[in-house]
Amino acid sequence: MDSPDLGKGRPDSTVICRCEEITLAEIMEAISRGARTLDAVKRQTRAGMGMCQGRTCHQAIVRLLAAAGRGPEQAGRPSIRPPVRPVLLEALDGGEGASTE
Amino acid sequence: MRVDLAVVGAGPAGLSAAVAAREKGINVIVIDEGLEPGGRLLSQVHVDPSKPVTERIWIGRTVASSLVRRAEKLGVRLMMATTVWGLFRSGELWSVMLNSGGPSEVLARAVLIATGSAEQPLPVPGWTLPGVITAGAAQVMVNQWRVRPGHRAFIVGMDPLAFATVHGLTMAGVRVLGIANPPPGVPAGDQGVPREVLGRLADLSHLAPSVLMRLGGPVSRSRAVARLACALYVRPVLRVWGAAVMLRHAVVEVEGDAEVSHVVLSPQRPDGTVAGGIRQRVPVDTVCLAGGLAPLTELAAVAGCKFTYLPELGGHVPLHGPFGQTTLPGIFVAGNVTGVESAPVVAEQGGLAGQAIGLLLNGESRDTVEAATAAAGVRVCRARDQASLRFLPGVVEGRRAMEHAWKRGHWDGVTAP
Amino acid sequence: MASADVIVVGAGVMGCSVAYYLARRSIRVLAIDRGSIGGEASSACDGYVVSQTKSPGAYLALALQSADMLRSLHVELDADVGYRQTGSLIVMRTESECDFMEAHTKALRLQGVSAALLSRDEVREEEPVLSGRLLGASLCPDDGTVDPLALTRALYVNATRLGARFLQGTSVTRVTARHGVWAVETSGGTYEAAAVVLAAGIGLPALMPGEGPRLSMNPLFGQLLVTERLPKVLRHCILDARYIALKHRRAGGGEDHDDPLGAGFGLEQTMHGNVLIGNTREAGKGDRTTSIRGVRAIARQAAEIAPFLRAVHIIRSFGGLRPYTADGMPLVGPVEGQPGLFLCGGHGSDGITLSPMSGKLLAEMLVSGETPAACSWFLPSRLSADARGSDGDPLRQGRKDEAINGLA
Amino acid sequence: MTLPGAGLRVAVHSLLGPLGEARVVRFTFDGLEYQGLEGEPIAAALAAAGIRVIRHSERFGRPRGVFCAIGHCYECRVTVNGERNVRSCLTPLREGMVVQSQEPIGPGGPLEEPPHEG
Repeated sequence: MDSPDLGKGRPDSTVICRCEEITLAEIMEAISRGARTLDAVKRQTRAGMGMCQGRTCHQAIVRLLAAAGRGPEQAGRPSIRPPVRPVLLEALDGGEGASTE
Repeated sequence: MRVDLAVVGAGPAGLSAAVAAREKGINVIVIDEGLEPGGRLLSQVHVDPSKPVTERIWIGRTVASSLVRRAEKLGVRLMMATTVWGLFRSGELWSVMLNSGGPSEVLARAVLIATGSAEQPLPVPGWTLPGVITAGAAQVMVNQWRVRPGHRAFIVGMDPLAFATVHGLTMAGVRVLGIANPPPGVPAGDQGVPREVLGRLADLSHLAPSVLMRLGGPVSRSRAVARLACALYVRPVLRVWGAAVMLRHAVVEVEGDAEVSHVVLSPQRPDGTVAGGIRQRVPVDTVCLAGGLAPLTELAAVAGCKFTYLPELGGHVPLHGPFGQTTLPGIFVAGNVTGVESAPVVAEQGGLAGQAIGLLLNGESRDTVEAATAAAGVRVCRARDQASLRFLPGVVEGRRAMEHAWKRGHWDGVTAP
Repeated sequence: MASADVIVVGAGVMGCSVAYYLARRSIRVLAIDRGSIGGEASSACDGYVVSQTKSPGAYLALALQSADMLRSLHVELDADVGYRQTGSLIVMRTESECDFMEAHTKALRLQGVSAALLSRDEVREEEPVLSGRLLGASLCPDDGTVDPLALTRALYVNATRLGARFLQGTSVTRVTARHGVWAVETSGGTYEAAAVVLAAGIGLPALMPGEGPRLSMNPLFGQLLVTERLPKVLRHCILDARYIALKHRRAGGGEDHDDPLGAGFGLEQTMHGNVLIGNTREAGKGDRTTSIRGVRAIARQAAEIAPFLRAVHIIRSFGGLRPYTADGMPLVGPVEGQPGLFLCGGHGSDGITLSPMSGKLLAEMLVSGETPAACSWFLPSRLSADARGSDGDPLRQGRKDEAINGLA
Repeated sequence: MTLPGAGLRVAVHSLLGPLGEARVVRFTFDGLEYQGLEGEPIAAALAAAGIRVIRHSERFGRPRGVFCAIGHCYECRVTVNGERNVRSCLTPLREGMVVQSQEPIGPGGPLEEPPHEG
């Protein structure tokens, strides 16, 4: 069961953002280049731009930012814009029953 | 469609709130994207041997069914399989935007956000392989879908949800080989540090008294003792429901081609670093990641609620007052969205918020509402004291800090439209 | 002690471009941004590189030159900036739009833009997913699209590769000249340089030092929707003639449209497969939160022009504040009477398209001390001339027309 | 009642009791026919049938399956009756459903038909 070439998986290539498949190395590069917030990391790497809009990965990125000296208080909250879940465009249009304004 | 109160989330908080608000005579709708009402209750089963015999087994679905029956009997409308994608102010009302085939929005005088929490990531190398699921997903699969995710499972991360998952999988006939720490390093936080883990096990000792009590009980009393115990503790001989509890090992990688085939374990030092020793490859077809929970606050954010950062409650949470009122008139929060706690506490919180919203919408004064909800407040605290599961060790301090933050912000005037 | 040869205030696409083209000339650059690289308008916009929305004149010439640069920029930046020569289609829904576009394309062709009108059937052939109800479209095969994030990032990375330094999360509070040296006071201390370039978008006027001309910048808020990734469904960038006609009419003093959102339709598929659907232009908005009215207005237009989008998932809305100057023309060049002070901003909705050429021209002007003829329409001094009230200036009348054209 | 699937269903459970009655329905996944229980999430029916690879990722083309099971992560998205990116964990199974895995796509690829004509 034991084997000497275990752990060959390089942690750097671990995917952090599962939707856009952004690796740890890519996020670390953005941070080393001065990205200090979730939004800055997102713009530099696309992490958090996919179908889940960062719901799954953002806490891991917050931890990486914190390790780089940025407290979660400043770094931790992504800008959230509607829709908070993917929605068909026809539902945005409001259809027949739309009554806002 | 126009209602008095729209509740987003049909979990223990949302359903309890809906019942309490409806009892005050107001018109309530509950919206949830799940296929049936109950939220996470539907997948929760706990055994607490420290409780009296009649209370030892706690089945979430039973709790959910009774809440749903009460809600339906009172005339609460339940709108399932419906996703809320936005929350916008619409004059004096709130537009709750829906993606269902039915109405595209609900106009409400008040909205209760009871969206619960989300599992946090544990990015182990290989965690994207099919067969790697979250601890919560494992419970949904075996307890709600009634489908085994595989035959041989390994759990990564040691927290209440992880041990509940060991139990749930075992009950469903899945062989759980072991439970170990996540890989050390930043993405997983301190969840991969054995001495931090050991300190937290105290909160779980009642769930598996025979083993964890012996270890976690005395150890929990001080951090220094925990550190010492961790240094002394070497051999992974503990078993919980047949699964090896590997306190000093980390899963450093998940292997597989098209799907999971092995986990790779490495021994750890007490500070979490991987010791040089021999690695083990354990053949498994299922890996469950227990990364902990954090409030799911997106809707409060898009509505425009102010937030405050309280790690004791799970991170950034909407600033809220004693009834769950937020910094926006008409928007309320209850349940895990305000801080992660177990279902019985959450249900009491929901009840309090629902009662308060009902009274406020009926035009009662703030003082009246405060007096009327005093008993509910006591019930919340009692539920917290008696909780079998405590997800966040500092939750009481966190709640207190929120009270202060609310008062400091002078938000007391905010109630309902 | 000098901190750098040149300090660039603002690290959006414009600041990054200026920094890159200065660094390429071996100038020591320090770029300072209150937020992060491309954190404002540069990351909240579409990526159209479209000439046929503009009217003939200096502005169009600048856009064409910049588009030419974008075609080959990936080589020198060693990065895929997402430039794709997709061609653009401006779709027409009414007879009056057709009339307008007929005249408009004729004028464009005189300046070398190969815009041609297509019949209804030809539109369906060129872009099968568009509604059959469109009356026609004008096609410009030379147009395209670029990825704003990738472009900003590539300019930034290459600037740093050539030695430029960037300070993020640092607010500039004051810019002053002291004994021939420029001092830039920031939240993180004071930095000095021989020259300063203000490239701070809507924040530019507040940074103008001393008694110089008062600038005004009128931000217009633009909201967009982004879809899930799709297989390649769109061949072109699609824009809406009604909106273009409206802009030109409004700039010429015509009646305001009844739509306060200024919603004009635009559609493009990015290099990642997402479709961007835009775009509102709302005045008087202070923050970047998107609104249900804006989102709905865009969705409605999209469903009408490209019906397949009804059944596509929208994953996010977003928006940015576009910096518009009083006359609609960008500010690229030295500030009169303030030696060593330069401006690069006010590009409205065309900042991404115009960034390579604007940065390059500014670097040329800064290094040579001369203002190329191509830049004369964009010099900040035109606003000083306004302040002095030189009404009789024939150039000024010409520029007014240019400015009108510039709004496209 | 014989339960559809590959022997992974938890028919009896010492705490939760027996599985409730549900109609067995047929559906296809990538052209092959399977059976599931009406109204259960598509993801449940796929899991019960032993199907774990639900799609391949866009950037690296790697296999993906169910991850969170409650609609948060969008990993289990599939094409259902022609609609792309539907969460299989929150979509109830119906008789005759056509479910397809999603393969990497990109605008660099061949021009395809639009997903839907509205």
